[in-house]
Amino acid sequence: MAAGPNRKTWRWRANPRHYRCHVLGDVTFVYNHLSGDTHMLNLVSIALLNLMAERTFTLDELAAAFPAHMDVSADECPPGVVWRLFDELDEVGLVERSGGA
Amino acid sequence: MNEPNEKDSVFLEKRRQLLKLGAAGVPMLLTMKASAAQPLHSALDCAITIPSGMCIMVGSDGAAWISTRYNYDGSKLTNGKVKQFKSASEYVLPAGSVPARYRPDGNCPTDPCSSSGGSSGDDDEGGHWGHHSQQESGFAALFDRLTLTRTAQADDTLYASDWGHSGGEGDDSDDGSSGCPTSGGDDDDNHDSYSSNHWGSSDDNHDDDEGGSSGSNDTSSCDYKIYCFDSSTQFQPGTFIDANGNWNLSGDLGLYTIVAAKYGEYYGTYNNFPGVSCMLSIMTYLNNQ
Amino acid sequence: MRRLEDYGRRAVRQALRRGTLVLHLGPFAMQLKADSRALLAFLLSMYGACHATLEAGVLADFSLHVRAPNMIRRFVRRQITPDPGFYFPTVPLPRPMAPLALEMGMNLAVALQCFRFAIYHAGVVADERGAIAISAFSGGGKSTLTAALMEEGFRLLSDEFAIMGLDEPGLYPYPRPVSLKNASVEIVRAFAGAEEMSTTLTGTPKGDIGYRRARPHELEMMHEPAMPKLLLFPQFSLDAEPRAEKVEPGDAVMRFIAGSPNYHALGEAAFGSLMAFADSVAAYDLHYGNTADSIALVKDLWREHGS
Amino acid sequence: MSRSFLQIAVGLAPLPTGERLVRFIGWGRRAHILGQLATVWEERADGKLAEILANARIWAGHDRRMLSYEMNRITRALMGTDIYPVLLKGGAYVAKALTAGEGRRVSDIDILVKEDELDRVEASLKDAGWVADEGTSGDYDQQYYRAWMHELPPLRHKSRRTVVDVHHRLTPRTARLKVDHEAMFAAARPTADSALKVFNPTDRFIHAAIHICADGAFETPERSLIELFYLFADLSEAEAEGLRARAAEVGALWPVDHALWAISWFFANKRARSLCREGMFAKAFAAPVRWAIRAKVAGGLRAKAAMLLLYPRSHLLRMPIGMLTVHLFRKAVRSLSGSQAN
Repeated sequence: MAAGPNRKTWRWRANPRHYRCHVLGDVTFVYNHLSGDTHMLNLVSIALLNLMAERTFTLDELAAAFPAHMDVSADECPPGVVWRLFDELDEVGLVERSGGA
Repeated sequence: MNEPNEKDSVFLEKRRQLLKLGAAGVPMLLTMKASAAQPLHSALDCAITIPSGMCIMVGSDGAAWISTRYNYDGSKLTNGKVKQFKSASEYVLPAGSVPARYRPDGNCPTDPCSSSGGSSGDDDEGGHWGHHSQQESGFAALFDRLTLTRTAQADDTLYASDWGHSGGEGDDSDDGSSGCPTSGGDDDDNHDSYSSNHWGSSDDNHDDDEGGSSGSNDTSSCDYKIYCFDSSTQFQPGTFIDANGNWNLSGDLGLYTIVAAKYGEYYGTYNNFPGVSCMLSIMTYLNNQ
Repeated sequence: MRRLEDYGRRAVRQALRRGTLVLHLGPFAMQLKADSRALLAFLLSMYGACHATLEAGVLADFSLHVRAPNMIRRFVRRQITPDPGFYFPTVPLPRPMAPLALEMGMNLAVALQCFRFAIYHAGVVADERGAIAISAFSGGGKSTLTAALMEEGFRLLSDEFAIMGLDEPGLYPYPRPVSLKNASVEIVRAFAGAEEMSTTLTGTPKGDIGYRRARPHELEMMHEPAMPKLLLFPQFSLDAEPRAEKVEPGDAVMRFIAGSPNYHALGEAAFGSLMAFADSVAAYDLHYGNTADSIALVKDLWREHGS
Repeated sequence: MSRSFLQIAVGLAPLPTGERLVRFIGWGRRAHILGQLATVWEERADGKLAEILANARIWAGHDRRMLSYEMNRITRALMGTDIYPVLLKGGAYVAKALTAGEGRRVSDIDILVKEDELDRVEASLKDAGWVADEGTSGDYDQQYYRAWMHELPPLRHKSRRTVVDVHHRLTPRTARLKVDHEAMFAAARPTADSALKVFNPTDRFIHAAIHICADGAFETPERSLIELFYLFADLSEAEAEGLRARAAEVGALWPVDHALWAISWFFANKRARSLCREGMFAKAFAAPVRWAIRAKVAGGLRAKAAMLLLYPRSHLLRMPIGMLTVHLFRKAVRSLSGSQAN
């Protein structure tokens, strides 16, 4: 389920002012100021959130950049997986659109 | 954020494992919420015991009759049997009480249904109050009054009987009449009469079981469907609630849960419908979530 | 402040009828109204040492009107309100079960209307070293273990709720009677003594219910929070070999939140205190088959983590 | 209850003490307005009162967060479309940080869209996880809402369980009161940080008056009166001067007159009273309605009678009499929202 439509040209980012993290072992608890919800992120999803906090991405750029950020090969981290991960962050309002017509 | 060293091989291996799970569709993010599905709260973990021999007859309009005294043999329903069931029923719920999936589908293998459809049930019993073409039904005024009475009663409870001081709150002179006549005492009486005045008292039918004759030219009825519980059955309605607090009701126990909840909604606990207390504690809990 | 037992029975009865009886329990003032002999007897017996006021004009956090079969009217009102806001906790039960209605009502009031604290479903006991929270997550004997630890030098903070501060993880006392079901009633009666127990209510929707009274020193210390050190998830199963298994802190937090009626409503302050709590406790699953085993396990863990 | 409690509630009169304070707080609790009391009184309170008000403030904070997050999610769901709904009522108060929105308890969010956008809005929201609410997913309710009401059937989000009401008019098609919602839509302004708009202050007051005086919201009179009071207080002198003219222009003069009367009466508000004098209450029903409002606010048994007057009245305004009986009945019968879940 998506939180809304998406386009290849839209740029996305995570805004660290909108959440607060706390690491407990292998998981990171993230408090979302906008929704008031607490999320539990594993090592993969927190890595994506952290990457998106660095700069803005289109979906394609994100799929291209994430494997290297994770230190794995592109085969191990295909675009479909990245997009679904993105959808999970989008669904709970942890990422926001930042430009791109 | 103190992220662990990303070159750490154990750490990397964990990420790889998780990525594989992610590729298999496992969510990588969980949103924490208090889960109503866990029988965590004392209000949720009560159980209902359905008495043995209880049957629920559902009309095509969603009305329901509930009886523990009708011996249903599972054979095809006829208008005579329907009539007998109605007179044997201890509890009645009005049209619209039971969701569509529990209602008879109206597909009669042997026709007569399609022609007699709407008229077979609602012209004699007065049980079908919610018929769509209410103008003809003659009950329109009654609905009106009934609804308003319910509204006013409920409202009265809020304003009059919560915390005894209510009478004194009109302590200013701007309202004309002084102290509201709302003592706790007659409150109870009001409620009692309320409960017995409306919706008809089916107890009068007590001994009428034999009354309805199932005549020989009795036509079959597919405007009704009967569900029975042969032996006494215990279950926890709280288990029907999912993690989001939604009801996921299915099967005969789902129907029973709906009927018990409806009963509580209409009548409170006055008549001790089996399980109504349990339903009400659950509903109270959920409504406060 | 005077204790309930310091007032005469007649004064208590009148205040209860008028609805001016207020129990002061830990951080909460609970206004009670009822007209029930069973309830009056229960209150005097189980809450005798509790601080109470009888005069009108005392503010309370919660108002509980125990009117056995009739309380359900308010449920109907739900239909005409556009706001799911506030309802008096109401539990429809036959008159002789008024004590159960009172106890459930006092639980519901806190669970549903308290937002000054984060509430989690757990029993809590403490000594001078800190507090042990006993989660109800797996339904494995929280109350029995809580009552048992009371005999082992711990004071009762609460049988039903871990009441946690906002932005700080201190646990606050709400020392009400410990609620015991079915077989546990006799187990606790055996070690606590019959004079510490209520009469047993039979045939309630939850089976047989008995209560173990909170003790005077626990009521005296009801304003003293304790810092959590240990979080336990008891899992009773008959004849189980006793063992304690460490629980990952992330898993422990996840289970703990699932037992909270108000965490989602409190925002960042509850996140802050819960994370501080997670950093300060060690969490264990406890498997055991009898009360003696469970106490031995807890004593071992407390030697390691209570400091 | 009384005028004096309402005046204390908004800070026009000092907080009582002793038993009267206990009654006042009990009143506020039953009326679901402790949050509003907290915004006025928490800083000046101590002891148990401060704790009770803090509790209410934290609780209301949750509703406020929910509202702003729902705005965020609706904006997200409509991203890429050229649809910019108007936030109504509580949502607008929060978006504009108005006093009327502080401490207010809410359960759902209301938006207004243009009629020809309705299908696209519904489709977008459904794509983003909203579904027909369980309580109204039956054929009857769906049909009823679509045919007669001024909104889509309520949509509930699958995982968040929050409800959005999508309106395309401010009064039902069937209502005798014909409000020119298009004129009000045209005057709406964008908000700072979402794609949503809000009415201008005058129209915001007018809509609250319609909703409260003509649309059945008077079931919660204390909340409604406090809301009107704050919205009215937020109007500049010029806006207040132009209020009745604008109300006449959009066809909402009588609810606005009733609202002005209520503000002048319950809060002893001179500005509202001076506007009242401009001419009102010629209509025959005005006096009984005023009685009913007063009685409803006063509570007790008279409130019961008042409801008999107000409740069908608000419905009569919304739909033809033939529809009325069926709907009232259905409404009474309609379940516990959950029990008819799919």
